Amino acid sequence: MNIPVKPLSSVPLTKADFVSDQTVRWCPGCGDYSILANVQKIMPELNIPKENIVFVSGIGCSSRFPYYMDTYGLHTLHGRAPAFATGLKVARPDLNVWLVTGDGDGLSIGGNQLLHMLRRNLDVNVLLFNNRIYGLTKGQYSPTSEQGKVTKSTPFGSPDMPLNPMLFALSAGATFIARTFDVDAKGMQEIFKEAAKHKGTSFVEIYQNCNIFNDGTFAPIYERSVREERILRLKHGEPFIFGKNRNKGIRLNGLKPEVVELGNGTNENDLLKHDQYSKDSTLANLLSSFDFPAFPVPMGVLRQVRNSIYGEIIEQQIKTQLEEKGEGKLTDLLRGTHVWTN
Amino acid sequence: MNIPVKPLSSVPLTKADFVSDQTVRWCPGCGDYSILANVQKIMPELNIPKENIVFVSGIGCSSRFPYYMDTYGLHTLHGRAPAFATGLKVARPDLNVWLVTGDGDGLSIGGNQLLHMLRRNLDVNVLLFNNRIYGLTKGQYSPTSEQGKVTKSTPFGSPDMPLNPMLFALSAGATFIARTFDVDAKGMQEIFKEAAKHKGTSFVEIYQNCNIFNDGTFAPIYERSVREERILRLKHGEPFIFGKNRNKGIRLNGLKPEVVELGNGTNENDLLKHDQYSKDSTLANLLSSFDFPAFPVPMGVLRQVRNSIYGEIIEQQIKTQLEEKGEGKLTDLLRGTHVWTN
Amino acid sequence: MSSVKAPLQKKSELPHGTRFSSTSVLAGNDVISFPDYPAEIRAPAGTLEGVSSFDLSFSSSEIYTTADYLEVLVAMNPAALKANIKDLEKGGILILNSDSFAENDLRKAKYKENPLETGELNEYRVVQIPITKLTLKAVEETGLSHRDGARCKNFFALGVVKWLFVRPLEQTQDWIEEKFKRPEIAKANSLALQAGYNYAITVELFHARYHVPAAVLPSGEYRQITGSQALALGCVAASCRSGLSLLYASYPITPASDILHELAQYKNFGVKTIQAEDEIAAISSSIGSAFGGALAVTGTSGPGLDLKSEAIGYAVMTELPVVVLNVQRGGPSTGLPTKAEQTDLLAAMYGRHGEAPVPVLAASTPGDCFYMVLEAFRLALKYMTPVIVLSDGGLANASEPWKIPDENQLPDLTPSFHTDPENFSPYQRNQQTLARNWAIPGTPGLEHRLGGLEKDSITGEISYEPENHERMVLLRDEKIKRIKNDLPPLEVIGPGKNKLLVVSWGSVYGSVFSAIEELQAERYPVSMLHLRHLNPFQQNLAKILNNFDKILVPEMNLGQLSRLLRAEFLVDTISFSKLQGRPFLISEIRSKVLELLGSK
Amino acid sequence: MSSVKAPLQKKSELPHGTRFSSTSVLAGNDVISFPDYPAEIRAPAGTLEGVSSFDLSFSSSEIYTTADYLEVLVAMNPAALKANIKDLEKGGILILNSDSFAENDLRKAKYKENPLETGELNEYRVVQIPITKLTLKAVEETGLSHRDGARCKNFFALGVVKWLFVRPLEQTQDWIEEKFKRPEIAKANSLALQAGYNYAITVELFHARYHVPAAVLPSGEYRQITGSQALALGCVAASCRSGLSLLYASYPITPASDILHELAQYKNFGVKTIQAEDEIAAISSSIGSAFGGALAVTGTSGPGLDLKSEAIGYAVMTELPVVVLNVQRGGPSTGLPTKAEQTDLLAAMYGRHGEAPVPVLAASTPGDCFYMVLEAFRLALKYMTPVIVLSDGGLANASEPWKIPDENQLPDLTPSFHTDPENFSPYQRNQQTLARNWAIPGTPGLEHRLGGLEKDSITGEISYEPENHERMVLLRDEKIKRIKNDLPPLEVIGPGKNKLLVVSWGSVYGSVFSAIEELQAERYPVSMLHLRHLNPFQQNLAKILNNFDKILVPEMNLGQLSRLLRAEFLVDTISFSKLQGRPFLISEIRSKVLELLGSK
Ligand SMILES: Cc1ncc(C[n+]2csc(CCOP(=O)(O)OP(=O)(O)O)c2C)c(N)n1
Ligand SMILES: Cc1ncc(C[n+]2csc(CCOP(=O)(O)OP(=O)(O)O)c2C)c(N)n1
Ligand code: SF4
Ligand code: SF4
Ligand SMILES: [Mg+2]
Ligand SMILES: [Mg+2]
Repeated sequence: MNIPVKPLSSVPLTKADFVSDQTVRWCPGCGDYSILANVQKIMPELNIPKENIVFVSGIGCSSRFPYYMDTYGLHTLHGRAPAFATGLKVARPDLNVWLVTGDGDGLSIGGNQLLHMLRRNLDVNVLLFNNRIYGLTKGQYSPTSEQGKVTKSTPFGSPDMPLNPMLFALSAGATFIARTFDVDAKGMQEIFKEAAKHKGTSFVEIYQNCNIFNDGTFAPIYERSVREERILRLKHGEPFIFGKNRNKGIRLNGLKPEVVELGNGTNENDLLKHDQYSKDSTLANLLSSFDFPAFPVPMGVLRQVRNSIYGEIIEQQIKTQLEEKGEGKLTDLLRGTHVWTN
Repeated sequence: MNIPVKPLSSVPLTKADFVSDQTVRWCPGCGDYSILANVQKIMPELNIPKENIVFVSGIGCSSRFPYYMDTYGLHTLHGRAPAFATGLKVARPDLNVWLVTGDGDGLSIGGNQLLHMLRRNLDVNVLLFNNRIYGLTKGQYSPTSEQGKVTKSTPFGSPDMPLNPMLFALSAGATFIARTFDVDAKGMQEIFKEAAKHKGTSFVEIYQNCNIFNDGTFAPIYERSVREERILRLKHGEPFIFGKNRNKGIRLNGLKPEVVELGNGTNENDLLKHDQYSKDSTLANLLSSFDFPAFPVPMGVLRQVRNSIYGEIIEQQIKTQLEEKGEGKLTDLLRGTHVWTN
Repeated sequence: MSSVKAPLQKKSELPHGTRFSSTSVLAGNDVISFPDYPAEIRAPAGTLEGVSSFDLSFSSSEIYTTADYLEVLVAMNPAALKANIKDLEKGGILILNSDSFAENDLRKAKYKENPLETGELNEYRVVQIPITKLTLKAVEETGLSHRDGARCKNFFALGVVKWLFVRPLEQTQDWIEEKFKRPEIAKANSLALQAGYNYAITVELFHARYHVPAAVLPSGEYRQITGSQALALGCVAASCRSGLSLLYASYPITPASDILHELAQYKNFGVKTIQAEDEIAAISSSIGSAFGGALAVTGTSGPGLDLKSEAIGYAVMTELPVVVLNVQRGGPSTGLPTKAEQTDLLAAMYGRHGEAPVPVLAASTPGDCFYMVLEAFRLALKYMTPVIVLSDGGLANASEPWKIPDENQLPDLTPSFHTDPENFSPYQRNQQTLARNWAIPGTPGLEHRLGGLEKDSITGEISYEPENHERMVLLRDEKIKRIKNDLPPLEVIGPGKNKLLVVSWGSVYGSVFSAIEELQAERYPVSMLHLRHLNPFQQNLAKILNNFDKILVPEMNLGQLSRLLRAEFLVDTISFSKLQGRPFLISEIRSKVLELLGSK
Repeated sequence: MSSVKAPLQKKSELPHGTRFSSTSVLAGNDVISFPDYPAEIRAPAGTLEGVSSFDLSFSSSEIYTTADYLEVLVAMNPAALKANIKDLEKGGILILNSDSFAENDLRKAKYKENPLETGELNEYRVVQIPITKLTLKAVEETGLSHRDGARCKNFFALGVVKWLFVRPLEQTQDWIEEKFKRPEIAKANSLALQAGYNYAITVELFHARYHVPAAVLPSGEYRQITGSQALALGCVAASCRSGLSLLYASYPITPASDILHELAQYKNFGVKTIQAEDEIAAISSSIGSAFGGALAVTGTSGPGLDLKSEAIGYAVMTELPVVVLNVQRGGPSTGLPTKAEQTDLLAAMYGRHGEAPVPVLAASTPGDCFYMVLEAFRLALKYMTPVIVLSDGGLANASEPWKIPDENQLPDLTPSFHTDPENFSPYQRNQQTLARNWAIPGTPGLEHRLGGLEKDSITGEISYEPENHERMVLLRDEKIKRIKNDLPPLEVIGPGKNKLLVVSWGSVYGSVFSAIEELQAERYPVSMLHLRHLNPFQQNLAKILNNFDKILVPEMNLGQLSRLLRAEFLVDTISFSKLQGRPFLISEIRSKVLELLGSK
């Protein structure tokens, strides 16, 4: 293939290089703005020429994201971004591919595509904007909405249990799962950079406020006044401690995690420690199931492991076959094994 | 609705009552036969008039199942049986609905439908025939095939990691998950009966041998000579012991499970115990991740909990609304709130 | 003709009314606007006396007067609402600033109860937007005070309205820059304007609204109804008239979501709604419920119709009654989600592999949606077949005065479930309709299995037999064709033999009818024929077409009905296309007709 | 004419050959069978000398001789294979008992290497079945000894063959009961027969095979090729000729899966294959790869085409080159997965919401599949559009002698990626083809975003502007129409002006051509026209149609091409349908033609 290649630009890129000329059309106050800003912010640090970056998305407010990035972009079909990204990345392993999706796009109609992309461990970075609602279609409940939620489509409360995106990803064998939230610029930037570095699918859930149809859905968790009591910031190797005064921790009682006050005979050594790189998924499972109000909500990288990568295996098979058989000759292929003359 | 209702037949039904007049067309030796026989076997014990039973399936060898049951049946579209079942069960809560699917039907094309049915906890019984291959289409790899599997569509080995059906179900919030295998008549019968009794989605994975395209895939696990060393039979409240001589057990080391020999200072009390009804899903998660050869493969009910049920909530909302507003009157509805005369 | 009224609180806020007028002028429309100030100029904002407003009417054809009723009302607070709601036509769009409906706002406007909760606004298309909040957010970067920032909210509203009437922002932006001396105020107003416009785009608000010509209405009781409401009511009515409980399964999509929203409220009619995980699941659930004996219906728009195509074929094969509502929007692909189009006709006809014929109906006005749904259920139940009903984003959101039907005059749709086990086969057919037996689970002795594989024409068991397959393909085809015999003859509007016939379907009805009425009054030799049944066509269609020299088919597509008529009747139809997401203008139809008549 | 050869090991096993003949007779076919015993009757089973066989030819028309080559060979072991393979025509079906290819079986038959692994059987359609194992399983319940049980395996094979040629089992079962005195043996044979038959059904083996008339072949080098192979080779050839690496994404479905199986082997051509999780994902991945600059193709059959419809519309909107191979099978719904039909033409044309025109091509013979794929890629790349290629289950599995093309004579498909950032817009178009610019990621300065929303006709940015939408709908339509200018004129077979024209498309070609050849030789006033381009039609089609009194369109559907011709050209085509999952017989075409000529 004749892909024009340019050497890595000598002039370092800046955030402004990643701002496209399109008017950003989200509602004022939408959490999407800050996610966009922080993605644009970290882009230059990846040191990748912007022509080698592609943002792929589905349909939803969140999925308008690619238009606002001055990179290549593909705004695809509702729910199908993972499949588009799969074709793109398999065809073009040289590209740096990001995937933006919503709780409806990625977990309702697109559940199957996301599941299988995760299972394949395609080397892309997924940003799932979770606002627990359908924004673009004006406020129906989504797979992450709380049970009993009153929305346009469920005037008497939604009847189904929410999906947990972290558990979902984990069960598909995801090799990188992380969570962050739209008002935590620093947290987002760190995680986005970690995600970008990870080889294989990096799956990042971002709590995002939709101030029009689901305003404040995460406020009880991340509002400034309560935040430190209700979120658990993950750091590899460190014990699970939280609280403004770092006075609470999480301990294991048999297989059951429990929140404990520190002091009074309980100290750091009694607590569970974060092991981001554990091959075993039990800890990540535990962490994923922590939810408000029983537990603080984990923010950061829940799990990161190395596993084989879909596209790489395909490349490897081609390499092996080329070595074994030599480059295919069309004429030979057309002739096949048995030729006669008429 | 005018549903003709017949009182529960006074003559008890027998297995033969559930055998339809259709020629069974699976390959001789296919594991599907014994699953069919055992389903037919336990049916009379459910004490449900057979006209109130419906088998719904997708497409695949396994999905031919309904034709062989002398009940109502719906052989639907590839992957979509859960959605068909959802409509049926919501419309007709009085029916006893079974769903038969395969590893391709349920986990490849139908992954999204299955996921959301599980999340809703629809009150149906799912039998997933896992033969780790596409049978009907003659031998391509499936989402449960081992990585590297050589099949018609992957002559150089399949590139993706297999899905674990138990983990998949669990992450969707499944309230009943169990595993059994096609040559264990007794085990199957027990589980099928348990599944039938459970309120909410009962999800049963059945290891099934496809002797044509994937012969012996489970033999290393359940072949008679090795079986007791390689499977772990689950019983609520009992410690995890296995082995022909019941000399091996599973113990927890921190969060890491490990296989230990009993005796030599290790005894039953050191072992993990099965808690089928644990609200907490950590144990079920651990069990789900046990796989050959590192661990014995759990057979039996991994988890069973009670949760709200999709159809029941809908019925309840209708009841509440009827109580609040009285039965709707069409004339009033047609008139709306503002009427004028011309 | 469209008209907008945006009540203002302060005189200083007038400009945006004027602005809108002038952009309309720039867009080539005649505009009349009647600013209308409160007597007391400085009444406290939010009180009834403090309400000012401006009227704005515009139309692409000549305007003789401002509209009697408003089609759009923007009410910034309860007081504005109270003062102006009487002028809003039933079914009109009511844009409310939801930030100003707190208790003390209501008190100031002397509302005892919150009008948003009493149901008194049910007959309008209420669009609640937290305008203040959004405006403040939008202007945040300018560093304006809260008070100054909030002042920009009328420009936010104007932005929404601009989008609604497809008006560009540029001129207003220029005007703002000129007008406001303080650059941060200019900036803020401009940001607010843009934010309102963006908001409307982002959350898929609706574009152009449709005005159905108010013919002389027969006497009787009337209400206002939108197409979405009519579709929903039609479903409930069919449930009542069939004795079957309704199951509506759908996945949200503009402009079909409102049907789900409506039906979800009618729980006390036993209506069950399922918000499915996707469109495939939605129709699959519907078919599953039909197998169980429910009144099954699913609704969607273009992209969703594509996704449902495999399952529609399955319903054809299993011969189960299920109604598919398709509210057409601008295509192809994601296209123009908020605009109307008639481009899904051929997809409805042929959008499935294999020979899979399905009856196709189309509604012509908002109120007609009600009757088309009833007709769809009648056919589905009587012929045991899926039926597709086409509406469009225009009809869905438009409203018209609707003569309230007498419940008892509606067709009796009671189905007869098969219950007799004697010689039962699920594929035995009614000799007249060719409908197969419908036996539902729960019926003793009738246990049977259905599926998508070909079936023996007698036993219904799987059959791979070649001749049987051919027999079944022909049977399924014939069954749908026979529906012809069950339809009333078409009636030509105007002389049955004439120089020109204009054939219309769907929402094109409105403008075509108006144009033809005018032209006939002026004694032009033109007649009109409107089709609500698109498959099969009514029996006398062939004969009618033969009686005209020319046949004009105006469609909001590239000639899809035209193509069907040509193939079926070998008539040289003249296709007349408009694909701008908005209906034909009466004048467009008129000139085309005159052109064809003149060129004779 | 079809012929079967099932080599036998023992004289006692002859009966099933005879049986097959007689069921064929009962089915109304003329049958000749030539039992052919080995010289040495008791040669050890499995050795070359121990092979006996019977030949069986049958045909639904008159038979003048047994076929020179076998179309089906059942080889129970390597010896049988070795002795008979020479008689199997290239591309014929070779059914092997895979249980008997162990090392010592091979040794007995004097095979040095396992023929299943050397590639020497590549040119046959090899169907490996563990016949012994399956037979033993099937007869298990009779309690027969292993030895006696294994003897029933020929009946298993007969069961498979019966299904392959759509023959009923009853007579053979009756015969078995009469013939075998020991009831458990009778039972076992009957069980084995049924099991073989079931096996063929269950694993979606193929039904009737297609015989392409062997015209006088021009001189040159030939090989045997099936439709599936030709589709796969066409893809690889297009990759070589375009310099783009091929990405084939597909979800398995009968009868399209073989394309995936073929292509998965060509890794050393840089071919990448993705077995997707479903059809939606498959086409989405293809389009994604096209955005990346790969040669994108996806393949499926009817139900999968339905599922791909939304994404095809997306490719129309984004104007990305992607080829969709649709191997038609019996529909509607799951239908008859192993049978051939031409019922997806209208779905290919119209099976998407919105105005979403797509070029549609159809292959006429197995070898033609190769050229149609190349043509599809040519159009896709040149016009930046998705293209649908129709094949069917018959072509996929049929094989014919194929003149090996000279690689260098194949069209040069090298695309020109846009690389110049000066004034770049992704929706700038080539003024002649109307193709838009193709700029792929990795190209500096051309960063841009594509999507399914309507786009500004110049900048390619999202546009909700009404007039722009209309402009774009017309542009997309015109682009596909212009392909006409790029196609060679159609050539009539026979006089260009005549009483009757038979118009064919797809696999109907074979029988129509044979019939017309015969009829023309007998000097009947009939001509033939075969269409490989179904959208757009070739330019001179209108003119050709006008030159005939009558136009007959034989199709394996209810008249889909016929409908297109009527709508486009207003000609009163006569549709001739056959929907039995098997091709027209020459005699059927012949009599229809004679009927039409006679009735003049
Ligand atoms: C096939 C199809 N079905 C439905 C829709 C309508 N639709 C667009 S976005 C959306 C949901 C968006 O929710 P989410 O993914 O959570 O994104 P958000 O707007 O909340 O960011 C829906 C249902 C569509 N565009 N296409
Ligand atoms: C839409 C659609 N795509 C593909 C197919 C082809 N197909 C039928 S069954 C099947 C896979 C079956 O595998 P599995 O579910 O594991 O069932 P098994 O045959 O192994 O029991 C496939 C791909 C189909 N029938 N429909
Ligand atoms: S609707 Fe919600 S998610 Fe969408 S742009 Fe507005 S605030 Fe953001
Ligand atoms: S192909 Fe495999 S799964 Fe299917 S019937 Fe045969 S043995 Fe069973
Ligand atoms: Mg959302
Ligand atoms: Mg399987």
